[in-house]
Amino acid sequence: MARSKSISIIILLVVIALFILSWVIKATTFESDPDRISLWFSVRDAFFITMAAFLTLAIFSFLYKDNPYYKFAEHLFVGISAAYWMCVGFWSTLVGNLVPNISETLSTFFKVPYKGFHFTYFVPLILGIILLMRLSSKHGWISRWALAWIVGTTAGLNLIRYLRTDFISQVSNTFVPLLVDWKGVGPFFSDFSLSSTGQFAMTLSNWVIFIGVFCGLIYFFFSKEHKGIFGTASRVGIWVLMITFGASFGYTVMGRVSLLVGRLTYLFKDWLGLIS
Amino acid sequence: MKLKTLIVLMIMLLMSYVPAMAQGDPDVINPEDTTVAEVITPAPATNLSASDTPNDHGHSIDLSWDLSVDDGAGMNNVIGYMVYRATSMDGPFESRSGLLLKTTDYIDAGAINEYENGYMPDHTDYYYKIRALTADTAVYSDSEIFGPIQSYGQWFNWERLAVLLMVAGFLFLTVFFINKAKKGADLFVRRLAGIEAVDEAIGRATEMGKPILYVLGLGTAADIATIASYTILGRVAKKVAEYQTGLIVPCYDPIVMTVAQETVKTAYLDAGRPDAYNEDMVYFVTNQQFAYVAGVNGVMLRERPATNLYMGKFYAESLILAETGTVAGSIQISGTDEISQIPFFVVACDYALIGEELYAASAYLGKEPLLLGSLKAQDYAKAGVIFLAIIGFLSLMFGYDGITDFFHVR
Amino acid sequence: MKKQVPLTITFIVGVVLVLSVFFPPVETLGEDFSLFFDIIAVFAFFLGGGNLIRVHTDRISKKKKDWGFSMITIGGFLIMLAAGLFKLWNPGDISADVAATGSLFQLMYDWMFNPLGATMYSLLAFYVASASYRAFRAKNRDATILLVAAFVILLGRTPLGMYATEWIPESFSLLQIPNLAIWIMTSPNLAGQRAIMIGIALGVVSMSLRLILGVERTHLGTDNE
Amino acid sequence: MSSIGLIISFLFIGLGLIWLLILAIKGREVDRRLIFVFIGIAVSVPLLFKISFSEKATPIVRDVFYKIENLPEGSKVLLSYDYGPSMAPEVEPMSNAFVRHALTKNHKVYFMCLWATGQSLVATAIDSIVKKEFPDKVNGIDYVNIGFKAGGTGVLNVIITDFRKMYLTNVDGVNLDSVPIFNGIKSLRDMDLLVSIGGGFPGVKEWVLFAGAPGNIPTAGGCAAVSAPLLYPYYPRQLLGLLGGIKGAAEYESELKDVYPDRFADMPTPGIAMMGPQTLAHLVVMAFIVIGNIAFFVTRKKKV
Repeated sequence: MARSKSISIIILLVVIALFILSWVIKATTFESDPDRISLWFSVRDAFFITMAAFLTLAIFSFLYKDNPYYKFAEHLFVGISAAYWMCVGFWSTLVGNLVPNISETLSTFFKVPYKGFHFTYFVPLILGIILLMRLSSKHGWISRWALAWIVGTTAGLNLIRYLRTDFISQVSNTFVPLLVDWKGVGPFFSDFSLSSTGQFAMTLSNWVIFIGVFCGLIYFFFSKEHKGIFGTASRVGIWVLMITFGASFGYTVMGRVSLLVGRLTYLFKDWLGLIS
Repeated sequence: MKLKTLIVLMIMLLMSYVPAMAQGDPDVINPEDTTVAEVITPAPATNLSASDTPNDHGHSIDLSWDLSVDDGAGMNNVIGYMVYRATSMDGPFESRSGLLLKTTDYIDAGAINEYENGYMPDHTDYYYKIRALTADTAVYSDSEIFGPIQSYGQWFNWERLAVLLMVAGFLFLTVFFINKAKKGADLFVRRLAGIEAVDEAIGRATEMGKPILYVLGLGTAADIATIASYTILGRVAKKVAEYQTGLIVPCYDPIVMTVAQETVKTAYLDAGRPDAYNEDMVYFVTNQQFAYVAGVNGVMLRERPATNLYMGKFYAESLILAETGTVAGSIQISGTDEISQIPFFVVACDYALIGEELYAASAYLGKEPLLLGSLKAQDYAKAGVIFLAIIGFLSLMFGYDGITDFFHVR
Repeated sequence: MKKQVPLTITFIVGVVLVLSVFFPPVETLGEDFSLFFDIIAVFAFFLGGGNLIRVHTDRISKKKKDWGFSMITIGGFLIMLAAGLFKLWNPGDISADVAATGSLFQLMYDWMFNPLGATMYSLLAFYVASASYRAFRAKNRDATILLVAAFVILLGRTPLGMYATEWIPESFSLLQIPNLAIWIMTSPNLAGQRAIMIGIALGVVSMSLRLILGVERTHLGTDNE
Repeated sequence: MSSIGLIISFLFIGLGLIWLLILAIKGREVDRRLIFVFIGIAVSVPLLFKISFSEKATPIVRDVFYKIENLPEGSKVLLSYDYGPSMAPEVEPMSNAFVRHALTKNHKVYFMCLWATGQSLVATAIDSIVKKEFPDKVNGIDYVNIGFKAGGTGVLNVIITDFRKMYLTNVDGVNLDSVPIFNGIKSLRDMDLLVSIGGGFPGVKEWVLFAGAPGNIPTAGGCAAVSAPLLYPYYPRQLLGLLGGIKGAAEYESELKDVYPDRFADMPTPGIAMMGPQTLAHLVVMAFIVIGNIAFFVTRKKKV
C-alpha cells in the first residue's frame, strides 16, 4: 500500500516536471515568433499549449483505467463547461434577445440596439423567474407552471412538426413505382443485368424499400401479437432493421477515426512539432 | 353570309398572326441591330399580373410576368429584372427586389408589424411594374403598370388542410380507443423485452447492494423522448424506493433536472418512503455533451452501478457510455429515438428499445387503459400508412399522381 | 389544485400552438414561443449552476470521496464564469463578442474546453473497435445479418473493397463492393430508417396528444405534499 | 518516407493481428487495452509517415461541387457552421473547401452558425482562409459573418421569414442595414444556396426541414459520417448533395484540385491526408471482427 502510494507520488512528480519542461521549451521557441510581442504572450501561450496537451493525454489515460489525472481533467471540464453555457446564454440570449425588447436603459448599458418595448417578452421573463422559485422550498411548487408551459410548447410544436416533416414526407417518399421504366432504358425487362445503375437494380431498390418499410412498420405494431403471417412480416422487419443498424455502424467508423486523427495531429504537430 | 363572315375572320386571324411571326422569328432581325444591341432599349416584360398571396397573414403580394423577348433570345441584352412598386399610378416607384435572373415570379413581402423596418400595410392600393435591365444601367424598359392591388390576410391556410385532417383523424382515433379502454375493453400490448428486463435488473442491483444509474440523455425539456423517459424514471424510482436500492440520476439539462427531481420525489412518496428521498439523487452535471459524458463515466467506474439505464435522446456519447458501462460490468438497458445512435445501443447494450418502443414503454409500464388506448390509435395510424402506400404505388403504376401530390404539404 | 393549473396551462398552450399553424394571423406564434423557450432555458442555466455549486460544496464540506477534485470543478466554474460575465482580458468594450480573440474566455475555451471535448469525443475511435470485437459475433440470425451488413460497408469504405471486386464486369457492377455498400445504404438502410422515422413521428404525435390531453402526467409530480 | 512507414505499419499491425489470432484460436480472453493499442498504432503511424491514397468523387459529392461551380458569379451562398471544435477535424476540411470554392467563383458568402461553438470556427476560417488567401475580398461586400443566435430550429423558423428579426447586427456590431451585402436581403429565401456543415443537432437535417424544404431553397450539406445515413433519405429531392464524413471532404478536395489545378496547387488537403489513417484503421477493425468471430466459434465448440 505504502509502495503504491510512493509510486504514484513519483509519477506525479515526473508529470509535473515534464509539464514544466514542455512549458519552458515552448516558451523559448515562441520568443522568436513575431506574433507574440512580449515575454508575457510567449509564456502565456506556451502554458496553454502544454495545458491542452496535458489534458488530452489525461483523457486518453482513461482508456487504461480510471486515475487521478483523468479525474482532474473530468472535474475541470465539468466546471468550465457549465460556466461556458451560462455566459454564452447570458450574452447571446438575455442581452441579445430579451434586453432589447424590454428595457431601453439596459439596452444602452449593454450597448445593444433597442427594439422598442414588447410586453410579450415578459412571458419568458416571468416564467424564467417562476422557474427559479424552485430554489425556495416553500414556493417551489409554482415552478410547475413554468414546466407546464414548457411541456405544452413542446407538445404543440412537436405534434405538428413531426406530422408535417418526418411523417408526411417519409410516407410520400415511399410512394415509388415498383416497376421501373428507367429513363431511356426502355420498358421493364428490356435490360436485365445486375449493373448498379441498371433498371433491375432500380426496381430491386424500390421493392426492397417498399417491403422494408412495410415489414418495419409491422414490427412496430404494439397492440397485436406477432404470430402467423404477421409474425413473419415482423421478423423480416427486424432483419431490415438489423441491416440498417449494421450499415450505420460500419459507416460511422470513419468519422470516429477522423476525430482521433485530429487529436493526434494536435499532439504530434502543435505540441511536439514532429510533423509539419 | 356565312362565307363572308368566314373570310373576314380569316383575314383578321392572318393579320394578327403576321406581326407575331415577324417578332418570333429571329431570322427577321437585322444583323446590324445586334451589333449595337447594348444601347438599344430591350422589349419589356409582358403580362404582368399580381394577386394577394394566398394562405398567409397578409402583407405580401404574388407577382408573375412573362420574360422579355430579348431575354436569352432576340437581342439577348436583358440581364435581369427588378420589381418596382408605388402607392399610386404615377409613382414614385421604389424597387422591391434584387436583380432577378430569368425569373417570372416574385413574392413581394414586407414586414408585418408597424414598428418594423419595411412595414407593408394591408388593404392599401399598390401598383407594380417590372423593369427589364440591360448591362448598361441607363438602358432598361418597364412593363405596363399593374394595379391597383391590395394585400390582405386569410383566416385559414388551405395548403395545410391535409395536416389538419390528419391531426383530427389521429385525435379521433386516440379519444375513441381511450374511451373504449375506459369502458373496460381488454387491450393487448406486445412484450417489450427491454422493459421487462428493467424489473429484473433492479432486483439484481438490490441483491448486489449496488445503485442504479439512470441517464436521461442529452435531450432538453423540448424533446418528447425526454418526456417519455420521465415516465420510465418514475416507474424505476418507485421500484427502487420499494427495494431500497440506490439511485443516481446525473442530468444534462437544468430544466430536465427539475422535472426529474419532481418525478423521483413523487415516486418515493407513492412507494411510501418519502424519508428515503434525497435531493442529491438527481443532480446537474453540465450542459456540454462530452463534459457530461466525462462526468457520467467517472460515476460508472467509481460507484460501479449494477444497472445502467439510458433512456432519452442520445448523440455521439452513446457508445462511450455503453462501453464504459461494459467495463464496469453493469447490465445495460437503453432506449432512444435518435436514429443514428440506435445501432450503437443495439450492439453494445444488453437490451435496447428501438425508436418508437421508447414511447410505447411508458404506456406498457403503466398498463393504464388510457395509455394503451393511445397505443392502439398509433397502430391504426400505421395500418393507414401501409394502406396509403399500397394505394400510392398502385396509382403510380397507372400513372396517376394525385395521391402523391396530396402528401406534398408545405 | 396544484395539479389542475399546470394541466390547464399545458392544454391551452398546446392547443393554441397546434391551431396556430393553420391560421395565418397567428402563424408566427410558434416562432415567438421558440424564442421564449430559449430565454427560459437561460434562466434554467442559473438553476443548473446553482445545483452544481451546491453538490460540490456539499462534497467538500462533508469530505466525501474525491472531494479535492470538487474544488477543481468549483474553481474552473468560477474562473470561467468571471471570465465570461465580466469579459476579462477582452480587448473590446461591453458590446464586444464574449469570445473575442485574446479574451480569457476565448483562451480557456480554445485551450481547455475545446481539447477536452475533442479528446473525449475521439475516445470513440477506440470504443468503436472494442465494441466491434466484442459484439459483432454471429450468435444468431439477427446478429449475423447485422455483422454482414457492417462488414460490407466497412469494406466499401476502403480501397480494399474496390481492388477485391474490380474484376466483376459492368453488367454485374451491383456486386462490386463499393456499389453494394452504396446500395445497402440507399435501399435496405433507407427502408429501415424510414420505418423507424414514421414510427417515431407517430409516437411523438401520440405522446404530444397524451400530454396535451393530460393523460400523461408523471412529469408534473404529485398533489400531496 | 511514406513507403517505409507503410512497411513498418503493415508489419507491426500484421504480426500483431496474427498473434491476436493465435490467442483467439487458443480461446484466450483478449484484453480490450490491446485492441486500443492497435487502433492507436493504425492511426498514428500513417499520420507520422504521411501515407495517403487517391480519391475519386462520387455522384453525391459531385452534385454539391457542380452546384457551386455552375451558379452564376455573385450568387448568394450561405454557409452555416453547425458544429463545435470536437467535430471540427471531421467537417472542417469541408467548410474550408466550400469557402475556397465559393470565393474563387466570386460568390457572396454569408457565414453564420447555429452552434455557439461554431463562432470561433467561423472567425478562424475568415482569418486563416478568407483574409490570407483572398486578400481582395472585402468584409461586408463579398462576405459577412452574422454569427450565432441561440435557439437552433427556432432561429431557422424566424430567419426564413426575416433575418432582421433575429439578427440586428453582424458580429462586428454593424447594423445589418448598413452592411452592403445585406442590401435587398430579407430572409433565407433570398439565398441561392444554403450549405450547412455539421453533424449534430441542429444541423443539416434541420436546415432541410426548417429552411430548405419549406422555403424551396436549394440546400446542400456536409456532415459527420455518423449522421450521413440519416440524411440519405432527403437526397436528391430536398437535399441536392451531401459530403459524408472525411471521405466526402477528401472527394471534394480532389475534385477542387482537378478542376483548378493551378489555383489550388498548394492547397492543404487535410481530407485526403486523413484518409491514410482511415484506411488502416478500417482494416484493423475488420480484422478484429474476423478474429472476434473465430474466437467466438472456437470457444463455442469447446463448450459443446
